[in-house]
Amino acid sequence: MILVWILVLPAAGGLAAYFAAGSNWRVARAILAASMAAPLLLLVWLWGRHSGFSDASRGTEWIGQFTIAWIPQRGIQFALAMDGLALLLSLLTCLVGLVVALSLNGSHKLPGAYALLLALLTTAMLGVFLASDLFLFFVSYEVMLLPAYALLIGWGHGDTRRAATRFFLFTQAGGLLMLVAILGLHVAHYQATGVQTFLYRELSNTPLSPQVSLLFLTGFILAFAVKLPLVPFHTWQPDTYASASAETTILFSAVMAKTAGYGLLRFAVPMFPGAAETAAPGVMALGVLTILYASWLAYGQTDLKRIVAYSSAGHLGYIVLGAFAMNDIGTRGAIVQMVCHGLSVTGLFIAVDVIERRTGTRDIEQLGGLWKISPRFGSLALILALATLGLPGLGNFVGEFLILTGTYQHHPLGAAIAAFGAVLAAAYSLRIVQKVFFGPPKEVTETSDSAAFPMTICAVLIAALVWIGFFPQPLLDAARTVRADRNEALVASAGEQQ
Amino acid sequence: MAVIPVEHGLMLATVLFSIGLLGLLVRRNILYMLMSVEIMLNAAGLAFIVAGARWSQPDGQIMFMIILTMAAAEVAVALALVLRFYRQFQTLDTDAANTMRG
Amino acid sequence: MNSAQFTALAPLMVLTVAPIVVMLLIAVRRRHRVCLWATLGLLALTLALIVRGSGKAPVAITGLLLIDNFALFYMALTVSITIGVVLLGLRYMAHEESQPEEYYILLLIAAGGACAMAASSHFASFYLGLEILSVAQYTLVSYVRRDRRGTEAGLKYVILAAASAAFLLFGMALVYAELGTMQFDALAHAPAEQLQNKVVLLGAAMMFAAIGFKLSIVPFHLWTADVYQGAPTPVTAFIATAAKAGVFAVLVRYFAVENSYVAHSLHLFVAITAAASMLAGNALALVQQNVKRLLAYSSIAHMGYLSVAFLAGGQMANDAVAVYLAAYAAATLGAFGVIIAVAPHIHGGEGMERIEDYRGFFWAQPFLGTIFIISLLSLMGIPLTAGFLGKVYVVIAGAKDAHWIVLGILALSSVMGVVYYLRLILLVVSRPAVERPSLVPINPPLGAKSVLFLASVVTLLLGVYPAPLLAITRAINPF
Amino acid sequence: MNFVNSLLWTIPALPLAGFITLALFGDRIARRSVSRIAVGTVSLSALLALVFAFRFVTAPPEGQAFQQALWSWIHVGSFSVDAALRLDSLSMVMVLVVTVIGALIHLYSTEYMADDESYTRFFAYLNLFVAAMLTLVLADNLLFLFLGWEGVGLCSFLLIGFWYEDPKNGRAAAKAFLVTRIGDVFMLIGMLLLFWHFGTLHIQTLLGAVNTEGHSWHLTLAALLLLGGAIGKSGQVPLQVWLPDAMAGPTPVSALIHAATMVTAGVYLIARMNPIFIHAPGIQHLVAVIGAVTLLIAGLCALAQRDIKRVLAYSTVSQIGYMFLALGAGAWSAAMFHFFTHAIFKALLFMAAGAIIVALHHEQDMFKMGGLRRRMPLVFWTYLIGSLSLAALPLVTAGFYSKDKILFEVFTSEHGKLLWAVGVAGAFITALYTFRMNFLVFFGTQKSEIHKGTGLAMALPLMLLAAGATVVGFFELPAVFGHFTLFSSFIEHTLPGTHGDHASHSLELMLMAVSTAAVFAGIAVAYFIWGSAAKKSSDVTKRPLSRLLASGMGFDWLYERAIVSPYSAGARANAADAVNALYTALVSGIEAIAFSLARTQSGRLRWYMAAIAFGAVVGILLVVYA
Repeated sequence: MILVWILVLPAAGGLAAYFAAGSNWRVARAILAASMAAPLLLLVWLWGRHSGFSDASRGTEWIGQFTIAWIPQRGIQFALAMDGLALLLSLLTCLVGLVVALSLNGSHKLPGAYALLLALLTTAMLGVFLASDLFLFFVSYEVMLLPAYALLIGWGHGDTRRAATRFFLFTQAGGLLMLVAILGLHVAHYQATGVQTFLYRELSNTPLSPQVSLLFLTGFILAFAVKLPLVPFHTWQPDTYASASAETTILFSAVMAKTAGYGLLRFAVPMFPGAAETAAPGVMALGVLTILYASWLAYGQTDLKRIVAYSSAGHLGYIVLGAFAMNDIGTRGAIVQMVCHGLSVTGLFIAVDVIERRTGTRDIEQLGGLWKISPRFGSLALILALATLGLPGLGNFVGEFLILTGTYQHHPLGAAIAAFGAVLAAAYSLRIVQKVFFGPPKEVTETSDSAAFPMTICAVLIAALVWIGFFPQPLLDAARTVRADRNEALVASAGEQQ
Repeated sequence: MAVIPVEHGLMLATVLFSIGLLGLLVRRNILYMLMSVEIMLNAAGLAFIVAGARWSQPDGQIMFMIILTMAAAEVAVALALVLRFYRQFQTLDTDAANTMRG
Repeated sequence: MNSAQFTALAPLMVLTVAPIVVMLLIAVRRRHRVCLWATLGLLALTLALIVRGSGKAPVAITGLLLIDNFALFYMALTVSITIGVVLLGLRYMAHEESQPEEYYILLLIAAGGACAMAASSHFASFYLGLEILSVAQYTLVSYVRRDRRGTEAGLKYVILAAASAAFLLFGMALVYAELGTMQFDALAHAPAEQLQNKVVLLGAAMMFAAIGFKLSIVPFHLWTADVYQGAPTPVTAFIATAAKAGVFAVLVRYFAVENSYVAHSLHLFVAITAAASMLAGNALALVQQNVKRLLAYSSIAHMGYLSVAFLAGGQMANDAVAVYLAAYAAATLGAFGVIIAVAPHIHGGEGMERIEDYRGFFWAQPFLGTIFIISLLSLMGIPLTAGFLGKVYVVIAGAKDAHWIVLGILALSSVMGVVYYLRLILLVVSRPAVERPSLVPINPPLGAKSVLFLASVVTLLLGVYPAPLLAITRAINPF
Repeated sequence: MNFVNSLLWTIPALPLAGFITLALFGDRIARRSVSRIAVGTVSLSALLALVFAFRFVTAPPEGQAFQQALWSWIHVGSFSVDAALRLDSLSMVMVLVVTVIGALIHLYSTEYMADDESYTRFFAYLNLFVAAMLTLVLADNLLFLFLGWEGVGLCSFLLIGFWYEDPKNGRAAAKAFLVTRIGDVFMLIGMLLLFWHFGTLHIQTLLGAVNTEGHSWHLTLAALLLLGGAIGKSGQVPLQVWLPDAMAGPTPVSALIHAATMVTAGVYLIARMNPIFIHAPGIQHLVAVIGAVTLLIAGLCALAQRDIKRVLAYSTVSQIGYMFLALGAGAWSAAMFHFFTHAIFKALLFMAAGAIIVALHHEQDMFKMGGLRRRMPLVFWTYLIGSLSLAALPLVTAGFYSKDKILFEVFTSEHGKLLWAVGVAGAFITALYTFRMNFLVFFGTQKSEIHKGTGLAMALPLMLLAAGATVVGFFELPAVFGHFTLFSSFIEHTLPGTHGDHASHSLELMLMAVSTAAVFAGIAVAYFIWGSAAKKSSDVTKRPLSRLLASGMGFDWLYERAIVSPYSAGARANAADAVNALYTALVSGIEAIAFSLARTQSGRLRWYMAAIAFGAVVGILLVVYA
């Protein structure tokens, strides 16, 4: 039941904020923030209460489950379940939701509706992370689109229509293919066992021919490749991020993109282990291509948001590697990477927003010398840039390193090429630092060192990243999927047979 | 009375049907098109009678009568529309009736 | 005729008498309101009798009609849609035509035809139902006398429909010539050895072509847009929904039989036309600027999706078609209902036909705008709307026999669909640049409002909690 | 006693604490306290290091190493890495150099940077650097080492770009970071390889496994990859290009990071992982060749520089080349000894140069200096001592003993003759550019005004290091001079011994004579060219060869053309992303199809009928014949 509360609270808070916003904006924001903080605390409590993480002998288990019938005729259930992976990503969602809620200042048009949509998006994303019924998962995954689209259209700037429509289309195209795969799996399971169900634990035991299995896997992968995004399905992303409002961009990049990584780790790879092994070289090649190509594109941009957008794509390319590394190290590395990227990209977009608000531009060619004006802000942004380029001591390194380690086991060449992404990431990260913060100060509209609140948030995020960088073990212990162990066992036995 | 083989009857019906269809495709005058449709319908009716004869059932002939009735109803509506069409378009050429397209 | 048969047949009988009643009422005194209420009352009575009749089903009435829960479901669907169309269109028809009363007669006749078709088990009853429906439709399409486009549409429709009827009849004759019976059952279960000389298959193919015409499946679809555009909008709504339901009832019952050799032979044809419909329908809608034509093309695509369901056969086809049709009907009624509602008030009655007219619609008409958006989302197939459920069922049906290519086309063509629905939604919610005629506040009559509201509620309910409807689809399974 | 051992963690933690304090509360602390915190923490570390060194000698720890596990870092399945420290004799040398020279440079900086507005920031970075460097040398596993490795890279970046308002500095900083990062990636891949092959990243376990396994292609590859990391960090050919540009940072930084400590991390890495290289003889030989090539190229480049710091930078590259040469020849302790002496005299040279630069108001062009011998006697003498040590003047300088040890052991190693010849040529060039620099700066006529004298905080380190540059040479005397091996016997607790010990004394003397001759020849030639006042002003940079040398042998030019320009120009040209074209084409294709389909909706009845007939025919064919 507690999972239902976690799922529903943000939406309920959003609704309350919508009605409160008419009379008093501050109250509305407080409600919204509370509705994000409450599930956050619940999750932390769950984490703390669950002792199974640090005890390796106990294996992995569900922290919580909730099931009621939804559409019994097809065995569809409103089934929620949480393991370490879901816990961490839910935690990230609520945290980012809280950050977003706190950073609202009521200056947007229709602030109530804005808050409501942000909350609905949060709830939909939580639905994705908590669903253990594939139908429910898909519904959440697709329903995410609606508030996301509305946020883009209603509160974006620039050519929102084009960007939003592209975003919608790409995601729909992938989503529908995944729908076909999910339903196909459902039917195949029914035909094999006579049981109608969408519970993925059941479905993952469906006997499938290799071809069909590969076909279904392709459906899943395409959906996630769009959302993540992987090259060449990435073209929607920079435009979308660039035209979205700051809060929307944060939710998109920090959490929504993770739904794809989550899907890969939770569904795609564990449900079709054999096919995943077949597909791994191709998918990983795309992952590597994404890492390199997106980083290269990031280097050529002048809009800060687009740089961060491409950088985000580049870093999420690692997640594909981790997921398809088919070993525990890679999987857990991918989870850590998702969490850390979520934190660092949140910070980066906050920083970009601060820069834009204070100088009126995001064009790095017009910026310069911000360090002089605000050394504190410069330091924070610098650390975030360092996190992006994967400096040891910050959480992102732990994730990327583990992913590369995991990948190396079966795909040494892929890991080696992907590792050079670190050089390219350094190239664009340092370019930002150099162009924006170094150099002689240029004219800016406002020069006071006053962005205290966003800077505090950044500082907290950085503290978390540093903590993870040096003491990642609690996170690593929690970063396990119930499936991951089984998967490793499978791969191991496959290896023995050869 | 020599029995007409079913195949022959059906063949004739098919030929008639094709003639009707061809008329529909090549004629532009709405009246001729209506006539072509009638030929097609009657070809179907003929086929029914032949089929009924094969099985020595009255069903084929009943179908023919139903067809006749419905065709009459159809033609009644169609002719009314033809009249209105002529009033509004000043022609019976169906190719003129292409104000809606795309 | 025993009492069970009577109870089962009662709805059809009421529906048959209804046009005569209304005709007589008009003869007594030409009053729009009286006709309206009489029509509604009779339709409501029919609906009640359908519900009552479900207790007695299944009942076969001679060899011609089989009234079972399956037939009753499609009859109920048709009658409900007709009620909706009546309520939505009353102001429109009164505005368009000085003598709108006969419109109700024709609607009742058409509904009766569709219902008869749904219950038919014999070629004759099917043909009769189809023709009754069609003849009423020709007239309905060109009901507005001064409208040139109505005439043009009606004329095209009459010629093409008659020609397609000829195809149907000829096909039936061939089947009859070979099988010696005109029961659909015999065709559906014809054993393979009876099909050696292929005449039955030839007949079945011709019948299917004619049915394809009715359903506007590619390449028999060309009339659709012209008729949708030319007809009075309430009639368009009727043609788009109720007229399809009866045809689908027969299709599902007799052509979606599992292990049927005839159905099996049709599969490739169905698959190809389905794929063509999905692709062409969506592509055509993509570049369309007229709302009615756009919805016409989108309906072609939807019929393509439905044909996929059909490929599965058996219970899956039954479930999928029932769910999809219900969802599609609710959404289509909602969308057309909005177009109907604004028509009498805009552009001196011409209505808003260009999609550009809908810019900022939501902000001027929040109620209608919301309905419109919900309907479009459902047509798009977004989760938590009925359209999504329909799509899920269709895909499940398609997956049953592993029609992956068709399903792939379905998924990708749906994306094309998203483009134009989304474009329309975007226009609806965007802020208008200048004052426009569409921005005058419109207050549709209560009846229309409640129909629209109901359509949206059904759309959302089916999306969120469809279990009750699904229980019904299980109950009506004819197999 | 165990209590002292358990204080090992404070050696890196103290400077780190200093960094954290300065970073978080820097703007609320007075300047005096800033320098106290910064200098104090590093000095304390140095003190502790000395205590440990003392204990190392008097009460050698078990296994010849102090160990301390700090916390469990990353444990995932079979992958397991802890944050743990290990102090053996090799680390000890490094720690001493880092902390002691670090402390001196901190002290020096309090005066050098006194007028800078970002005083606090400077010391924060400097403290962070010391902490990271200590982590690097103390880490007991490769990943923890890598943390320090990247940490020092970061500090190097921050300090090179310290005066960020000049975009040139920022570019130099980024260049340094990126070029070294290329090496780092190789090292990272090497770590992955080692982990999957040996199942651990713990250095001692790993090296034990290496020795058991012996020769294999895995090891060869691993050695190559680690070498990649080392040449990046240590500025060896072909990744040497960043180091001369790194002189954009403040001079104390050049002294500490880009001369004494960080750049020798590559040497440390190779020495630390020596069994891998020993079992990969081909790669070890490659190390020697790279060292030889580097020392020659960098020495030549140093000849043509005008900027005093760039001369010293090239000289650093060249001297590290000697260390690589030694490593490659298996002269492990010689390499470390040269590192040791080089750290001292190069830090001295840089700091003395810094004193000149400050005095001349940030003038770095040697051709605008001159005659400073009289005006700045202290600087002159200390600089001269450093220069002599660099040029390896026999008997009295530390540089002589270390360089001579390298040359001797290279000569006696396998295939060492040619490498030795290169080394001797390098010695000649070293003497040449060193005295070119001396003559230009200190002799001749004075060309610039002196703005500021040298204070105590700067003078004290100079004097201490000058003393060191002479004395430390006696820690290790060659066999002919009494065979005193304090340094090598200390370091050989960790590193393998040398092979040249049993060579004949006459050979040793002869070799020494040859290199001595080279040094004197170099000094003499320098005097003839730049010693006389008349020729001093002649600018040689106009000649093509000089231009080539001045530009660093065209490496920058090549990389710019071959890599940097294509990459960045390509990125700019592709800013709109070519993949978009794919989708644009798709969309226009679909639209074209849609429009042609729309044309079929001609509105003509006959055409519609034809379509139906066509459909029916196709349908019939499909159903009946398919």
